[in-house]
Amino acid sequence: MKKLINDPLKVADELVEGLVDAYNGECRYVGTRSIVKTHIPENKVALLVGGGSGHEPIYHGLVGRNLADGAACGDIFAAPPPNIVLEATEAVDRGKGVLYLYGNYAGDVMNFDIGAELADDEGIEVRTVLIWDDVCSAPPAQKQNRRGIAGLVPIVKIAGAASQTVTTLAELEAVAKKAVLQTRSVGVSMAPGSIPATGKPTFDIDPDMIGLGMGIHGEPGVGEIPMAPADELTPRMLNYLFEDFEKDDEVAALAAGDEVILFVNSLGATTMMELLIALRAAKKCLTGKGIKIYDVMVGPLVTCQEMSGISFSVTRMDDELKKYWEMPCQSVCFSKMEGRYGG
Amino acid sequence: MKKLINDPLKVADELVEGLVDAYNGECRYVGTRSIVKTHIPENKVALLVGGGSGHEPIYHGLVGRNLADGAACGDIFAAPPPNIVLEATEAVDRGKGVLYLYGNYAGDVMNFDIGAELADDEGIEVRTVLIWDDVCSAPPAQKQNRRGIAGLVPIVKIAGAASQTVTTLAELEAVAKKAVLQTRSVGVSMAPGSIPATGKPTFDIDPDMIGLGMGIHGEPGVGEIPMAPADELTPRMLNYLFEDFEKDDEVAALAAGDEVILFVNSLGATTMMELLIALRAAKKCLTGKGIKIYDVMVGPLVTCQEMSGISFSVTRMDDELKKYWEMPCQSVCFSKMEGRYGG
Amino acid sequence: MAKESLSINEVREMMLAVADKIIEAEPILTDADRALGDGDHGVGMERGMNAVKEALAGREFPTVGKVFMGVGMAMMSSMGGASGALFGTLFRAGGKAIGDASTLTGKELAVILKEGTEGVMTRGEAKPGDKTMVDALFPAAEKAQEVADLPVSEALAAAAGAAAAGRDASEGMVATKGRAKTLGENSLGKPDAGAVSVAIILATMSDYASS
Amino acid sequence: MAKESLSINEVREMMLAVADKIIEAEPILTDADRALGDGDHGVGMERGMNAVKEALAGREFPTVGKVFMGVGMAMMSSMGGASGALFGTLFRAGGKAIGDASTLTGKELAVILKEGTEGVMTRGEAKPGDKTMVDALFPAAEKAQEVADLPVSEALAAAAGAAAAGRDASEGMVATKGRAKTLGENSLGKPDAGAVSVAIILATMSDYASS
Ligand SMILES: Nc1ncnc2c1ncn2[C@@H]1O[C@H](COP(=O)(O)OP(=O)(O)O)[C@@H](O)[C@H]1O
Ligand SMILES: Nc1ncnc2c1ncn2[C@@H]1O[C@H](COP(=O)(O)OP(=O)(O)O)[C@@H](O)[C@H]1O
Ligand SMILES: [Mg+2]
Ligand SMILES: [Mg+2]
Ligand SMILES: [Mg+2]
Ligand SMILES: [Mg+2]
Repeated sequence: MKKLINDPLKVADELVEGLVDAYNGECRYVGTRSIVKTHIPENKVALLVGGGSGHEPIYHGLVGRNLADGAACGDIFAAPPPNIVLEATEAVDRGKGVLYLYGNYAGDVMNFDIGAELADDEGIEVRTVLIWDDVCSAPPAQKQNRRGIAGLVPIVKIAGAASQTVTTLAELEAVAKKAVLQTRSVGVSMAPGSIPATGKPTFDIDPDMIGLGMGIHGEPGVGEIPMAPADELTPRMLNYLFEDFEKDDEVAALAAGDEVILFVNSLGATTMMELLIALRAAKKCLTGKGIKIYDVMVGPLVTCQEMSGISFSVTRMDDELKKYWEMPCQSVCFSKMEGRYGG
Repeated sequence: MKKLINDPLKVADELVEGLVDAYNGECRYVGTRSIVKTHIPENKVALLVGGGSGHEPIYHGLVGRNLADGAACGDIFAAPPPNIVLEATEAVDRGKGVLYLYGNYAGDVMNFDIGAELADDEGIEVRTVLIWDDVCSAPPAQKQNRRGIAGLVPIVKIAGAASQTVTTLAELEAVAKKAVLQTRSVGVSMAPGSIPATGKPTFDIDPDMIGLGMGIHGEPGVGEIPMAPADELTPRMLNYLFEDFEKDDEVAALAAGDEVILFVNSLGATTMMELLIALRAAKKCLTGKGIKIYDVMVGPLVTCQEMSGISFSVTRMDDELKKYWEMPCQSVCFSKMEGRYGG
Repeated sequence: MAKESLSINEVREMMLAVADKIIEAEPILTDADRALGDGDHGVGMERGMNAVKEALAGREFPTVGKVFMGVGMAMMSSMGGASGALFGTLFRAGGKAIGDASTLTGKELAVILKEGTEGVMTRGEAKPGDKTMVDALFPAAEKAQEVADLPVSEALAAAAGAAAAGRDASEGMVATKGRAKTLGENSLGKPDAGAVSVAIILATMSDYASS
Repeated sequence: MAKESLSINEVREMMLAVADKIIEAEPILTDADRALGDGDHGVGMERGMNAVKEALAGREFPTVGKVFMGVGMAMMSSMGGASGALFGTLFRAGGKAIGDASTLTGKELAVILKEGTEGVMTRGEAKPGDKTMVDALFPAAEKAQEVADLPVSEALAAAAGAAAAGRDASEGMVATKGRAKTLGENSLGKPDAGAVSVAIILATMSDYASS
């Protein structure tokens, strides 16, 4: 595995520096390892994201216009320590409080919670919304135990737009919670990524098998199955999403007439070609059920180094979520102008 | 190599179908294998891109708002045949002529030229601007022999914006030519991609060596060198760009005060982490010479399946090019709202 | 026993045999293009020859030229890439040049190869020595002129021999056209993929004609 | 010869020895976390222990508690991840609990492990049997209460023995916390990475105290 890096133990610091360079003046490096927007208006309710590095362009690439105000960046696959969370919190706070919005991993929860306690000591109000979209990591009744995977991107997009228009932290929290509740994801993995510092693959898998429901670090899902063609695997994967909406008492089943954002993500080495072929199969499957595709996202946005794998995320839209979805946004991770592609 | 596909011989057709699905109604599938915008205004000077598939999200992902009007899509790594070029040409033409803007490969030139001859038979005016940004593929005096690599993206972005405002094909041609003249790229490759139909790697390389100046299909560059750290390799690569601007009689040397778009591209498996680390090194190198980074692009936009490698592209801006750069654009490949990331 | 000429239907069958042979040779062509190009020549030729089979199978043609033009059209519109345009041009230009001939003799063969090769050279701007398919085509075309009066089976055998020699000679050339041109000296020692295809096509035509 | 107590400086030296030992064990910790987690535990602990070395080397501390709190702070602010928060809490809470003690005896050890383990369990919401570092910590803390009156070298040896047994017992547990929880039955047969770290830490402390 040839990696174009310098010191393997410094990749997280250097990549965040590079990210700030990519923002070319509109974000700055703050404290130990955070990235924060240069201009955050007074009185804005702040949105802070974050998590381990190594999943680029998330999480830190979600900082931007009508997106997150800042990101607390951990080392490779490691939650950011509390002091980093605190530094980022202080830098984004404009007196209206800060929403922490991040993926549900034990390490992140503990570190962000300690960070929130430290922020509280300084009089900064913090609320937390956890993202737990991976349906294969726990049954609907225990969804608060699930991992956060690719669904994070549409959720942060929506919350970022909302953070521009709401006037209180509670309102932002409510929008984020709604987006989380309506977002579900399912993934498969075909080959592992590696940790730059060790060069070791994050897991082992048979050359003919794929991990169904595997997490974005290679955490096991519902089991290994033989590699299958895209048109066979896609409906099988989507079925986990349909079943989950159906079995979860807190949300309605996905039904004809529903409108969804469909996000097809690559974990790294899986090519855009494959994403598009799978997208085609997913669209057939969804529209076959009368579900309308409101908008599409596709690309390697939530990655795990050179891990190979794909996930489907679905966010069910209502008028409020659509309003926030339609706001343009711009970041290294995801940009969107008003309207779509035509004109 | 596990690839999530169906029939390996049908990947090009299916990925273009998926691409049309990604455009969710704003592009349509035309003829044998083209993608064309659903709404192209009357009297618009048309911009057509295209080339072999397998490099997703380019070339076909560059169709969109203030970008290309259509793309003629070839099979994997194969130029589109003339009939496809003709079908796409007919579909984008609005009576003002069509600019063909694509990478300089023998196969593409021959097939697009035959397509242009067929279009001419039907009374459609076509002009062609070739992209030849890869400085390692021929000396400055023979730049028309060079390959087109990642520089294609900023060039098409600029031409796409111009195609919205110009009134004649000649004007569009002039803008595209200027963007080409000011754009230079240099790449390295660390590991090959593979052709889905054969499963075979496109080239072989020693585990400790990298191909300096290699093309996006693995065509040889200036030679193999030992793998090096990012901070060492980056200035070495950028030097090829500086030297090229200097040695080329048609353009001025890159000098302090010049403003450039810097584009750091991954050929596929090279992670965003690596791109950002290299970007950091590139920014240091450029600003060290007093060159101003006007804007930054970063990501896996010009790929060759799971090939590993990176390229730097530089486009020197002037007021005209800036005007087109600042126009927002939206496609599966590259989106940009007005302004940058702040606010 | 030397065959003086081939009928329209024999030409059609011969080209079907060529299609099968090229499809069979996909791995060889892939390897040749992997070494010097982007590795897709085998798949491209296979795709082209599948289109050729569809265009020729169970069809009737009014002239020999139309058979070759059908081959060219099928290749040109299915393959793409450098070789789609060039092999398409080769067979379209060659087929067109023999007008309404209803048999293939050594004379038609000479015209096809001459005009086809010229078409390829005009389109691709390659000359002999550039390490392209022209290095197999050009000597085959020259040889075909020399032996135009021989029975078609012998003419084909001679042309095929010249193409094979040309292919072998391409090993010693430095590429200046196509994707291999940036290899410089490193392109030495391997034959050009397109030249390998040309040699297989002519060898299969010759085999058909002499069996 | 049994050592009754350790001085502030000996505690500092002991924790420097721990740091070296954990850094040395990086591959073992990496492999343990690769099997059940995301494979970064070794690198994380190494990062934490490098920070510990920086925090302790050549410094003077007013109390034993401050040494442990320094260890905790260094780990918490350098490591991140679950283990950064938890090991940070372990040493911070443990160190804080012994007030201004100026030696480490079996009594202080018992307090440190009890309060530290409680802190870890509150923060991580894991109980014994969940297959986490708690499965090495909890029995070590219990054992330390029992042997609080013994010389510190013996108390540490006993606690280290309990931690090692706890680590071994974690092999037979099904994970319910941390990244390994989704493995279910598949988490059987391998020890928890954090428990491995705890066992190494206590073993190294014990080795230092009895040498
Ligand atoms: N300009 C040219 N003139 C003649 N032949 C060419 C030229 N460019 C390429 N070729 C031929 O095409 C072959 C490669 O074909 P193929 O791999 O199918 O197309 P591509 O180069 O587009 O991938 C080369 O081996 C060479 O024989
Ligand atoms: N909730 C928890 N309670 C106690 N220990 C935990 C908990 N979650 C994780 N751990 C411990 O942390 C270890 C993993 O640490 P590490 O790999 O450094 O962090 P991460 O899980 O964030 O990658 C596990 O082996 C386990 O011992
Ligand atoms: Mg981790
Ligand atoms: Mg090709
Ligand atoms: Mg080729
Ligand atoms: Mg871990």
